[in-house]
Amino acid sequence: MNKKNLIHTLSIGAILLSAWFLLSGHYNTLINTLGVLSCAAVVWITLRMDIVDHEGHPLHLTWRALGYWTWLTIEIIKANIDVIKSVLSPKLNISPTMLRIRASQKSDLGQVIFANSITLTPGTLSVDVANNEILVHALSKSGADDLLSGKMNRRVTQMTGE
Amino acid sequence: MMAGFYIVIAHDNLIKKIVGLNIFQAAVFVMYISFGKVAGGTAPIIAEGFSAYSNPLPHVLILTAIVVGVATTALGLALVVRINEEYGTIEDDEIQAADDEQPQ
Amino acid sequence: MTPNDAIAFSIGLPLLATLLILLNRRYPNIREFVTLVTAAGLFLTVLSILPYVMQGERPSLKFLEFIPGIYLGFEVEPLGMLFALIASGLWIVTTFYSIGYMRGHHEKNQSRFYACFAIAISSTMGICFSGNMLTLFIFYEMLTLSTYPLVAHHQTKEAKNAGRVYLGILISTSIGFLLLAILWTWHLTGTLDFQIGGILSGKVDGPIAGILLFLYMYGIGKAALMPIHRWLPAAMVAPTPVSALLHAVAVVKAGVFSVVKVLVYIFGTDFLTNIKQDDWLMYIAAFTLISASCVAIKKDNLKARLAYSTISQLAYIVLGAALATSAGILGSGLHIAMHAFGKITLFFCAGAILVAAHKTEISEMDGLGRRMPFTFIAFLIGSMSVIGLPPMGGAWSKWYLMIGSVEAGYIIFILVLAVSSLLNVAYLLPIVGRGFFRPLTSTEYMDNNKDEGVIKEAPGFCLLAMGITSLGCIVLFFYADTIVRLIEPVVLTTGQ
Amino acid sequence: MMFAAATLALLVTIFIALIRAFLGPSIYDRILAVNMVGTKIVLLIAVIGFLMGRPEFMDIALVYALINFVGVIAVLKVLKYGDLARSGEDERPL
Amino acid sequence: MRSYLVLRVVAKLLMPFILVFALYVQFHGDYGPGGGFQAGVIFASGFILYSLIFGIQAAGAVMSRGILRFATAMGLLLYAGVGFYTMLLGGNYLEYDVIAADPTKGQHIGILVIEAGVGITVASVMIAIFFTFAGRRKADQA
Amino acid sequence: MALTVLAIVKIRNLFAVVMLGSIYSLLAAAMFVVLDAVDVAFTEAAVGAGISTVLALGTLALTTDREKQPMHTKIVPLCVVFLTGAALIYGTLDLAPFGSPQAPVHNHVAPTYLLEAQDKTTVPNIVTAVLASYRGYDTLGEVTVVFIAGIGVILLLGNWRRERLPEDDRNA
Amino acid sequence: MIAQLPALIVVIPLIGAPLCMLVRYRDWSWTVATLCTWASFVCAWIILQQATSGNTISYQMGGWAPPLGIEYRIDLTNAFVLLVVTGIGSIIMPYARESIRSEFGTRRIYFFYTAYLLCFCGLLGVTITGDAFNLFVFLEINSLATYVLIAMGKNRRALTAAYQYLILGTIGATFIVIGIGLLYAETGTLNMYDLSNRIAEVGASRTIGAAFAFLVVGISLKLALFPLHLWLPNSYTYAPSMISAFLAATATKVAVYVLLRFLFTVFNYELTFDALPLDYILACLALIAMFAASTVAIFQQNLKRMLAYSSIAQIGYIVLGISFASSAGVTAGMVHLFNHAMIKGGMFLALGCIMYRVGTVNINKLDGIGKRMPLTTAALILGGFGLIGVPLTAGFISKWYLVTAALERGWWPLGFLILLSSLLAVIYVWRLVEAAYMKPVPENAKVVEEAPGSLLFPTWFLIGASIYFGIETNLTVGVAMDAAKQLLGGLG
Amino acid sequence: MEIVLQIISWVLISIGAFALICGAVGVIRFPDIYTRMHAASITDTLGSASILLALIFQSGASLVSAKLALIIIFIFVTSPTSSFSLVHAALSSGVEPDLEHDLRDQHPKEQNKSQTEN
Ligand code: NA
Ligand code: NA
Repeated sequence: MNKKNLIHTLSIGAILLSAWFLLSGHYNTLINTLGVLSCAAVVWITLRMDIVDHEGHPLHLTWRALGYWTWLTIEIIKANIDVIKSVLSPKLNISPTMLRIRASQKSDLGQVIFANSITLTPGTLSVDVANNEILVHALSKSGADDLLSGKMNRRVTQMTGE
Repeated sequence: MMAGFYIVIAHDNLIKKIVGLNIFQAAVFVMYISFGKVAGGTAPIIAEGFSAYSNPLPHVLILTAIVVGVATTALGLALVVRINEEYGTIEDDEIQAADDEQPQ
Repeated sequence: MTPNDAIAFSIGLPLLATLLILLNRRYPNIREFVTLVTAAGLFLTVLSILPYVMQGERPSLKFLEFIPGIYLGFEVEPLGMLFALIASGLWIVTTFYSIGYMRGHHEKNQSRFYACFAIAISSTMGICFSGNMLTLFIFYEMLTLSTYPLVAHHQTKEAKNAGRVYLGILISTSIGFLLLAILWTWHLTGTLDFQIGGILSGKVDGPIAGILLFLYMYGIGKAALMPIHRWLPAAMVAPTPVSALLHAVAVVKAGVFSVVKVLVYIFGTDFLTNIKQDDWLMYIAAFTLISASCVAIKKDNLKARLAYSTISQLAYIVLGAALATSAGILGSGLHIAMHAFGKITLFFCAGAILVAAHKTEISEMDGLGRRMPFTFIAFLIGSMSVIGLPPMGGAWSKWYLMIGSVEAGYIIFILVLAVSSLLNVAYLLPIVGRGFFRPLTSTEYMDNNKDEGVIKEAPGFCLLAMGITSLGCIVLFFYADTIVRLIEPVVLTTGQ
Repeated sequence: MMFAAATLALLVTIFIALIRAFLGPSIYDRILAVNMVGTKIVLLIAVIGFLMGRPEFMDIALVYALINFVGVIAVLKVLKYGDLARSGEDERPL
Repeated sequence: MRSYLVLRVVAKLLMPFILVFALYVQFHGDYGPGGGFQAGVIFASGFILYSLIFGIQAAGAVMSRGILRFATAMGLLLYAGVGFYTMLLGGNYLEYDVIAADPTKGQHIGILVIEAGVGITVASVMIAIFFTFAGRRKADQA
Repeated sequence: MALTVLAIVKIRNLFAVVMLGSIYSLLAAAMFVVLDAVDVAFTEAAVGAGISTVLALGTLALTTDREKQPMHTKIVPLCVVFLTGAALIYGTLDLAPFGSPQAPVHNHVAPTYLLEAQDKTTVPNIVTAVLASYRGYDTLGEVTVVFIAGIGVILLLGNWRRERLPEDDRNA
Repeated sequence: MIAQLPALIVVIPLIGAPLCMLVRYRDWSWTVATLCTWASFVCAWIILQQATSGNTISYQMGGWAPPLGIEYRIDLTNAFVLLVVTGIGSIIMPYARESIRSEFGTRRIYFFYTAYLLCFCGLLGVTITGDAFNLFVFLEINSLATYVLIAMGKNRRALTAAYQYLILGTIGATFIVIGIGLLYAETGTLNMYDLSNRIAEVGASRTIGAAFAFLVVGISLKLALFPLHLWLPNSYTYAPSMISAFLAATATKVAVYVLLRFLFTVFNYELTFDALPLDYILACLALIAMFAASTVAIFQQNLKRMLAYSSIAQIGYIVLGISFASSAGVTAGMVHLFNHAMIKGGMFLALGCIMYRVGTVNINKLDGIGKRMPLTTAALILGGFGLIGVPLTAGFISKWYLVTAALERGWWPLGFLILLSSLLAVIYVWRLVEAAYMKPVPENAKVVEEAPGSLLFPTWFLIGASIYFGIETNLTVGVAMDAAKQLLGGLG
Repeated sequence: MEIVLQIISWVLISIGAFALICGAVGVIRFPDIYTRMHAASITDTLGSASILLALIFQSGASLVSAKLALIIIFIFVTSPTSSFSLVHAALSSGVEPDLEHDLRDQHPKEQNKSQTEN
């Protein structure tokens, strides 16, 4: 096991353990022991599953993610209001658009975060991810234009540090 | 609930029968649990500040019954798969027709 | 050998023979030797019990209490003694006859034949000696089952259909009616043992007794009361020795024997007379008696005619027992013996004609008497006994039956008996007449010209058998009082 | 009161989604509706916990969310590949 | 790489938490809803998710059929064995009181062990059933 | 819930049927929560909506997803169903009103459980206590049932083809 | 040790099942299965001895006193049924080895024995338990194992048979659950003896009535009582030989036991038979079953199917006995339960022998089988005699008591009908006799040897037993009478 | 403090309820699967989040809040994933969107150009 993997393993163990304590609410010796054992077992299984890596466990993003999330939350609220407006407008004020946009992130992880962020924002919806491009369905032309402006793309790239 | 029972005995599709069976059983489970409900009671997990609890016994019974149900479902579905492999259909009447063609 | 052992021995011996026969199925001589020795041994065994019974003892044997209170139980009483003597004695004769017949006729599956025959005899012994109704029932069924393969022996479609009719009627009546009657009796009385004076007496009121009587009488299908007589003509597809011993003696006599036993020991003659529920039985018997004779006249097939004759003769016995008077019962008992000898002789003759001349139809038998004089003389003797002409044994039994009718106050049955005797004459004697007084048919002349086709007497074994039985018919006329003495205790203690 | 209002809203939402599930027209519309019902039931469970005064059983809601997710993925997989066994890597070309 | 990409990343992210959650449910059945059966099912669901996304070949490598069958039998044996053990200790079948000197403690241990047996069997059976269904070829492809 | 079931009766796309079945299950589970049966809800969700659905999907993948002929109402089954329903309603008429603490159910065995189970087993979740200890034997049976299901499915669908006997021909 | 027997009898096969799966190698798994069944049999034997002394044995699972915990409660009735089930199971095991080996690939065998043990264990659990819900759990253990075992038959119809049984069986089980639920709602308890006391207190309420109806229908489904018998013929016909024999001999018998238990112990029988015309309903259904099923049996070409229909008819006899609601009737039912188990078990085993050698049990292809496999055929025919009720076979004893019970009840035409229906048995058995003995062996028939000893011995053991118990009736009738008295004496 | 919390909770619940119902209405009103998906995501994002947040405010700093937070995170991770898979599957199986502007054939760079030209 190389060093990077070791770090991932240790940190995932730690995170799982904290998740355990967050869930548990019963802190006696027995349960705590079982908790430690459980986490160890799960770590062992996840190692066997070969999912302990930077994708499965994006340790490096921890801090920058906070900023991104804050921004995204605001975006989502705004988008929500837009879509609710069109839902409630008597004539269904929509103009569905389909477009491709470029994902400048190099890693799969970054592209996935980008795609999911698009989906999470009402009004836009990623349909396909391929060749550094994301196929997007937008509820309105304006939503599409927002995406095309590439602001979100840049934010994600910035966060993933690529 | 009786609609589930209806699906089981009236439908020809083998999968649908099993879904129907599950629905029928789920309804029975709800009936049991409703026997156990005490007005003003709460879940039978002892905690401070509560004195009235619902009857835990039906819950125990139904837990068992649910498990038995899923075991039955799994077996039933496995049978459906095998039947489809042998007969090429999962419709009861077509299977019967196929059986009638062949002598015993 | 104590008489008690003798009972077990007389039932076990034929079963042992069955085993030996099956083991020696590849060696016909040994097989048939076994049969002969067994038959002789059986007769001697049965005979060894006779002195005790004559002295008034009742040897008995009980084992296997398979239902609480019900054993597989045996008790030798006079009627059973008589029947056992007849059946075992005639088995020896029939064995001789069978050897000749089966070999002469090139039958297949002879081992099965001899084996089943032995089982049938064993069952008959069981019926004779049974001490309670359930034991009787068990052997009764065993007899039915063991004779089925004999009836269906030829395995042709006809034989199998006949076998089905045979089994169908006998089994369904015995299970549907007889067993129910037995169970009912058990339920009412808590016993099934044969007791003089009857066990139902006082335990049951008239109508129920009537129903029970009906169930018993139609349950005992072997007695061939109309309308459940159909099995008997059907059974005639069997090889002739079977028809002779089983369907003229063992099976049918087992039927009427059972009827007599039921009437005497289950109901009791007094009880029967008191409840007055058995008139219908007498009339049915009388009707059977007449109408079977009428049918017999119309039958051209010799064995079929003899079969209907048997039906008619069985009705005599039932009638006698149903009269429930001492003379009636005596007549019944006697007739069991007399008819046995007479009818077996007739069947032997029919078989001999079949083996020697390949004839089954009466109309084809013209002039055969001159080719087979011995056979036809034996036929004449047998016929006379069946008709009831002296100096044949049959005369005595009919005499007693008539007396019984008078005792019971049913004069009409004397008339019935007389008419029936006339009918007997009408269907039996013409056969003898044809044999002796008509010319041979043209085809026989054709055959005559060839050396091999000449009709001769039947094989020696057959002739021997016929000789013995026809002699028996005559001897019985002179020794009838011995039989009467044997069975008298039955009626004396009934207190008529 | 506030929980009751939330419950009511959730029930209405579930009801409307169910209508979509019946209307279809395509299987994907149905899955959409069913998925939506699923996530709403997660909320419903959470809210009911509060409504009943025993909010400590949020585990149930978590399980719902998890199961709902697995279920939808399974449906889509079967729909797309007609098979549960295949690895996602060997996709057929469109 | 299409939908797989998104799913793969998300699955990798979630998987450990699902499994830990399953074990949490297993060991907290005493205090809240949950227990061996539910834990087993959740654990199996995690595995099913893994198989759905990475294929059952990969899942089979993590948890081979042999292991599954062994675990299936062992779970039941564990449960039934506890009963046997209490019998040997002089109690009735499944009378946990006798396991420890203090009956209450005995009960606690007994419940813990049998819940573990339930969890093991349920999880392995559910996974095995899923593998069996998923591993079968459609009739016309066979 | 009733709506879901009716839809299941009518819809012929089996995918939809299976998914509606899962929804039905989730709704039932929500109902269990309302009725205080949290453990049951937990299980129903995991099983009804989870495992059952996945297995049904597996079956669909191996068979077909269409029900062939449209359903026409069948009289005899309908009568049977009606009778059963009527019997059930008839049977529940006499019972104590819903939720009544005076009902016999709540006054015989159950109070004992609620009073003593925690003291005797240290387990505050009475459902777990009863399940694992008082009625632990039932639970052993339940695990056995699961075990059989596993064995059965493996026996039926496992990859046994290589070890069939040569003369083993099902359609013979 | 003796005190632990009630638990051991069920737990031994239950533990044996996963062990079977772990040892894997087929002969070992067979050995494990055999040892477990035999051990259970020994337990059952000792338990019966204890029960005959008149004591009711109570065993508290987990040490919890009855209404709280699950209780095993054994009186003569279930001790008797336990003996039947374990006895049949034990006798069948030597047969299984060769028979199963011929019907399966070698690798699956250990799974097969695992399922068999669980099927066995389920039956025992149902029989021994004194807890209504525990009964359901073990019923399902048995049912699920049975579905699996039936589906293992070679013919593809085994699959549809298993499926059909699964659906109907589950409906039956669900009905039973509903019944138990209603009872629970009305009384607050699940313990059968506690239930019976509390039901007596409550009296005949609507809930009790409905619960009763659901239970009876549910049990009747498992019992294959006409008209709920649809699952049975195919299941018995297409299951592997040994399984057909085992099921025919035990499964429906246990269902009968359950019916007895609910009718006479849980619902005290005044309630059962006074409040509802159940005796008439059951008697009618039983009669229809006897006649209809026997008639159908006559027309079957497949002998296993013929025996299956015959089983439905025979169940009719048993239920008829129960419907008399008298000591004599219940005795008759229980005696027949025992006797039919041996007769049918032996006959199915004999058919298994024929299947093993000839590869078919179609009557048209078995001409002259009596000459080719004399011992097997003789066993089959003797068994058939038992079905008819020929004297000196066990079948006769059952019918004797049955008719006596009918007469005692004053229903003498019924006695006639019972006997009449055995005539139908004569017909279907006689077809067998004709084919076996009265038809020549076809010339192109392949040479067939007598079945191997390992198959013949268990077959003859059962048939021999059916003859033995036709003659020596102290055990069967004696125990059945005492058990009937206990049941009707109103334990609760 | 209590009152503030109550008010915040009320507000959040109202927003959530409103979002839920709007989303549901959208799911009914919108013409095709893709557009409906947008409406559905209202309920998953704004609807779920506000209600769960309200619950968090109600239960204060406790384990329940932690679990609620976990649920929120879980929904935010899985919801877009399943939505994505769903529309992806729909598109792959040939369910065409009902579009006003179809810019799929335009390469992103050209789009960008056309954007700037606009
Ligand atoms: Na979106
Ligand atoms: Na629990």
